[in-house]
Amino acid sequence: MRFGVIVLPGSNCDVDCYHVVKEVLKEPVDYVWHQEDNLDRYDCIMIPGGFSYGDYLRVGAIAKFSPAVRAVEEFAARGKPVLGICNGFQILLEMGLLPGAMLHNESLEFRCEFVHLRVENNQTPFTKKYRKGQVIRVPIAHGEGNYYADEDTLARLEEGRQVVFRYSDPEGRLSPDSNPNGSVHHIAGICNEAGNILGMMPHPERCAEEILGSTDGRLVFESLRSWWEENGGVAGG
Amino acid sequence: MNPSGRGGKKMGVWQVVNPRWEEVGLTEEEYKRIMEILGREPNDLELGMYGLMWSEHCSYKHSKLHLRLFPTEGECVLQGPGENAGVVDIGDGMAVAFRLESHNHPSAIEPYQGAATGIGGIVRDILTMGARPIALLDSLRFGKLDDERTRYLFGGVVSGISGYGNCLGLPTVGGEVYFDDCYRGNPLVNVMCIGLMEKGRIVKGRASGVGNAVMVVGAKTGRDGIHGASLLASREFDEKSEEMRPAVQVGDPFMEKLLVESCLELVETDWVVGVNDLGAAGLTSACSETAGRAGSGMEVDVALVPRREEGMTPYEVMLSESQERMLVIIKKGKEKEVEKTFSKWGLDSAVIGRVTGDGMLTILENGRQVASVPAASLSHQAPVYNRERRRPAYLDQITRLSVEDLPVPREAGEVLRRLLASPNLGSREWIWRQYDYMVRTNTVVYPGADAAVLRVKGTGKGLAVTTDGNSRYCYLDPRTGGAIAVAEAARNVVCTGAKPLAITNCLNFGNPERPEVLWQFREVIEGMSTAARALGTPVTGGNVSFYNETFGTAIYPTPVVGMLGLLKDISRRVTPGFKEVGDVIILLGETREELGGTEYLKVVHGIVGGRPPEMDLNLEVRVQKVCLEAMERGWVKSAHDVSDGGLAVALAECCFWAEPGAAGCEVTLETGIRPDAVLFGESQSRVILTVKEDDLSSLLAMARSMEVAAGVLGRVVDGRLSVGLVTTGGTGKKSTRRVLMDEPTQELYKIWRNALPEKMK
Amino acid sequence: MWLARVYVTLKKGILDPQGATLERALGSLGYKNISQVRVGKYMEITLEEPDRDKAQDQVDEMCRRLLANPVIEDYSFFLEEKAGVQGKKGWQDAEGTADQERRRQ
Amino acid sequence: MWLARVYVTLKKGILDPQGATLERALGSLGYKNISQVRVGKYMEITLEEPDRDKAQDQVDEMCRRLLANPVIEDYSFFLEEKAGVQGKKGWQDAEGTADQERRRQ
Ligand SMILES: Nc1ncnc2c1ncn2[C@@H]1O[C@H](COP(=O)(O)OP(=O)(O)O)[C@@H](O)[C@H]1O
Ligand SMILES: [Mg+2]
Repeated sequence: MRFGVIVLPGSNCDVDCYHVVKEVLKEPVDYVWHQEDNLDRYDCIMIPGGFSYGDYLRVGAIAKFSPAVRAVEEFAARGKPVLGICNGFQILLEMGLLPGAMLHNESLEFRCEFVHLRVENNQTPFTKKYRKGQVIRVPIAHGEGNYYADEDTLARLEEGRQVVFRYSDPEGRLSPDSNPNGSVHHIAGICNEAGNILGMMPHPERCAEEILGSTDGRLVFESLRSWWEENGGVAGG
Repeated sequence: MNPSGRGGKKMGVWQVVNPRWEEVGLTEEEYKRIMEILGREPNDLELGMYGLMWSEHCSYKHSKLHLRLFPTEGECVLQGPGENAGVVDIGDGMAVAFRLESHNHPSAIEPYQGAATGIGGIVRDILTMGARPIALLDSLRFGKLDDERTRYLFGGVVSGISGYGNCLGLPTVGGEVYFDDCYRGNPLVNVMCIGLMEKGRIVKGRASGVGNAVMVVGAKTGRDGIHGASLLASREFDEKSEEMRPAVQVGDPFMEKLLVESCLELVETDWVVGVNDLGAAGLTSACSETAGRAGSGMEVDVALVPRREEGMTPYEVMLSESQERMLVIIKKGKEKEVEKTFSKWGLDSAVIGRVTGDGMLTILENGRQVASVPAASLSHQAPVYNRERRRPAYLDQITRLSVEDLPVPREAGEVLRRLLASPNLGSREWIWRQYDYMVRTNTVVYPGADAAVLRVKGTGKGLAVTTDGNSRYCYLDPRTGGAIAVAEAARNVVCTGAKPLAITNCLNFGNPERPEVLWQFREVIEGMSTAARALGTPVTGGNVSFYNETFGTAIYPTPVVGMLGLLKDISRRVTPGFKEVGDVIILLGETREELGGTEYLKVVHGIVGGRPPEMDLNLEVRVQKVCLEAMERGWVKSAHDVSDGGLAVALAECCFWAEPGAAGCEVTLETGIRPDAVLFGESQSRVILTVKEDDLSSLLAMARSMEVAAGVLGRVVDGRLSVGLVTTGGTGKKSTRRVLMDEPTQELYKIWRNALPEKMK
Repeated sequence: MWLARVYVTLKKGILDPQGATLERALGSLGYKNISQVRVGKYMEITLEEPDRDKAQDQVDEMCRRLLANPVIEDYSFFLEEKAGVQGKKGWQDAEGTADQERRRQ
Repeated sequence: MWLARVYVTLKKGILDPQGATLERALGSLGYKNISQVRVGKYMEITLEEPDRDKAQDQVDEMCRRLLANPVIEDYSFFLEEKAGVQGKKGWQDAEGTADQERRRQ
């Protein structure tokens, strides 16, 4: 299963995504330069975290025009999995591949810390190895992860089971205290209707090895591989 | 500027003479020296260049002589002081570049941008060595948080570091912060960067090879900070500082990120002869330093420098301190390739001149010569002073402290709560949770421990890094304070299981033209040097920041030590937190009746005075040795050094580490000294360890064999911090156990954790 | 030559944490008579385009494509005529008069 | 009741990384006729103060104390009269007329 990690000017978790695929999952992986517009050779595309174009103007706003990111649209349309983490999630929102937008964290501060997530949907290529309702410990690191969508959109997301992860406490309960940024409906990650595009603010690639204090994120990558092995690479089958 | 040096404004019959040298901050003597060097009067541009390069900030003219005391050699040192950063060997063909630098004055004027551009600067220092920057640390000092402006400065500095460092994708993994009135008008912002590289790939800041190309890469040049960093940092704060405000610059972390990536791509090639960052004194500094180091010359045409603003004069181009730029010396014929590398990243690059063999730094504008001076005379032949030093009179008064007159507080638990709530001892999480301390997935021990630990991917090794420096100790006894700074940094590194390798430092002091300040400076260096020798940790570089004064009052002498340690086997790393109920708690080292200079004395008794704790370097070395040995044998389950706040605070911190408030301890202290000194005294060379019952006797035996006092304090328990005292009399008779405190750790934890957020609400 | 002044604000009804924080900060400085503080973005863009309508349309398009995010933000802009003299920078020097305003919500 | 519209921009000559990046981005989207892009802040503040001059002075003071950082930023503002009706929010509803403008550099 070949992964492509998009490198935008200002990406900085590109190395972490690359590392996790190569050294932990032990699958082939390439960096994909932002000027590249052909993603045919990949089975999964990751848009990593960081500050693409400095996040100047608005998070993810400028990145959405780069050739590689544009090619993601067509890549995803073929049912192949796309994982946007942190800044990658913000870019997917700006592109309109996922609904909603990000606001400043309620605290107005950048927050880097471990949070708990409740797995809401384990029927996606990214979560099939988790249990539904499982609580996992994953770090966040963002200043603008306060997810917003209007009521209609939220209703559609909930109905379509597109909310994949929610911020919760260690027991899986939702409370203002366990919501690190003010996101509506405690949303930490959502997918598209087809289920092959996932955007999430927390960083699974930062907790896929024992030495980093948690391995709870590893199953995201293992889910992808097992999904790929079963489906021969295309979703919706 | 008035070219003749005479004349000036006419005021009645009197002529006000405004000598040329004063306008660039030089003395008449120095001006004469320039005349000697040139054999003529310098023109305005030349004089401006000398003014900057001979400023304290660039020339170290008041500190150079004293800095020579530092031990700089050691087995692991690949690059000592003199380049942009020190480099040490960590084996496996790898090396680490690291350095600490101040950005105090800009941060006092514009905290966000001041701190942000400070990060930018230190990162470029590491980058120039050809190393990939991998982590940052920040060492901060502010006035008391009750003051609104201080809160603004503190908040601004932290978000500036966060804004710039996070955007760069560099984890900020550690640092320190102290609050004291002496920093009210003059906060300190010291930042450290460490970088990783292949051992054989060190790049130096040298312009050698006649005909090689001199290129500027990165951001365009604007009128930023003309006379900024250098002049601002070479004078005290007064009304005039306000006028110098435009000297503050806005950082562009996105540009810096591109600069980092493109420069690292460049140093992979063999086109590079030398690299230097463009920091204080901009092109003037970079050109003269690279040529000076190589003993070569350089010819540069300012018209070729890419600009952001129109109509800039040669003076402005040469003195601009625009951020996010680098000077690279490239082999002749490779210019086009270099341009390609940078344009791939969307960056400007331009050949602005050539290396020459005549030793002169010659500046042209469109081919016409506008300045020409010996390159080395700017950089390496700046004046060096040995000014008068005098022991300050305040020391006689302040070090007198009769402990007998101080009442011993009845409620020790209450005292502990007060200490934990003090901004100097409370949790620093409010700061570091604003930093992305995990990006690059190397951070294996997160902020909050004695030192941060980073893994070196592909080697099984780890790097431990910390910054330390207690300025109150230095104020009371600079020599001892300097030694403690080094010893504590080493001890912090040891507590993670790493062997201390080498140090960098930043020396923040008042006006060196005052004999008292220079005396403190010298004493601190003596103390640091002795400790660095004893501990085998050479100094590989650093930075001096003088003139940290507001309206004539200097800050406490504030050395900050940045220490790098190496874990041969990262799986053996140790953290401060208690691990398991039943584990035995051991204290290495001796607890003396030492209350001078403590946080306790200040918070509870309102006194800054007495002598700082004694520093016995031989004992320190032995304690560290015992620690490391025991860790290597796998006996140690947790380790934490006893520092500010004393034993009680250290024990509390051990309880807070893992699952907050879950752990506790039951401890019994046996001693003949005052209870407050036992609990809150800050005797040096002490470490709290926990071991399994089974390993206890081996550990005690080993400590005994190395002549290190090791006492069993008690056990790890659930949820309560309980301390009892057994008084031992002169005759060896023991009293019954008296409970000094018994507190739920959960409650203590809340107090400790809220210390900063409470103030910053 | 036109100087476009573009304002981007959060849509009505969307919580504006920056505005709320600023309001609190002003309150704690003693300004008790203020309310409804909102924080947005302000941009200045100089445009070389002889035709006013075309300039108008271009700015509108840039807003929709990049400058504002329609999910959360509204935008509006003014066009001001700007003397075509090089070296005059930004609106501080603009001598034009306010043109018709555009808004999108 | 006044609606103050406050603009804060970086001082001339000071690097504006956001503006520069935006300018490049617009360029690569094909807008080749634009230049001198600057990005700043825009704030709306509602003020309860019968006297216009006093309102003016208050906003000016707030700008100096908090809204702008005089070290690197300039500010300017307009005052608009605002119907004292509660519930009307922000400038979108403001029916006042632009008042005299203030600038500080
Ligand atoms: N300004 C800061 N930035 C990041 N981390 C910090 C900062 N200040 C303190 N820390 C972290 O908090 C912990 C405690 O700091 P400190 O009390 O100074 O430690 P010590 O007394 O062991 O030197 C350390 O891990 C340190 O790295
Ligand atoms: Mg410590």
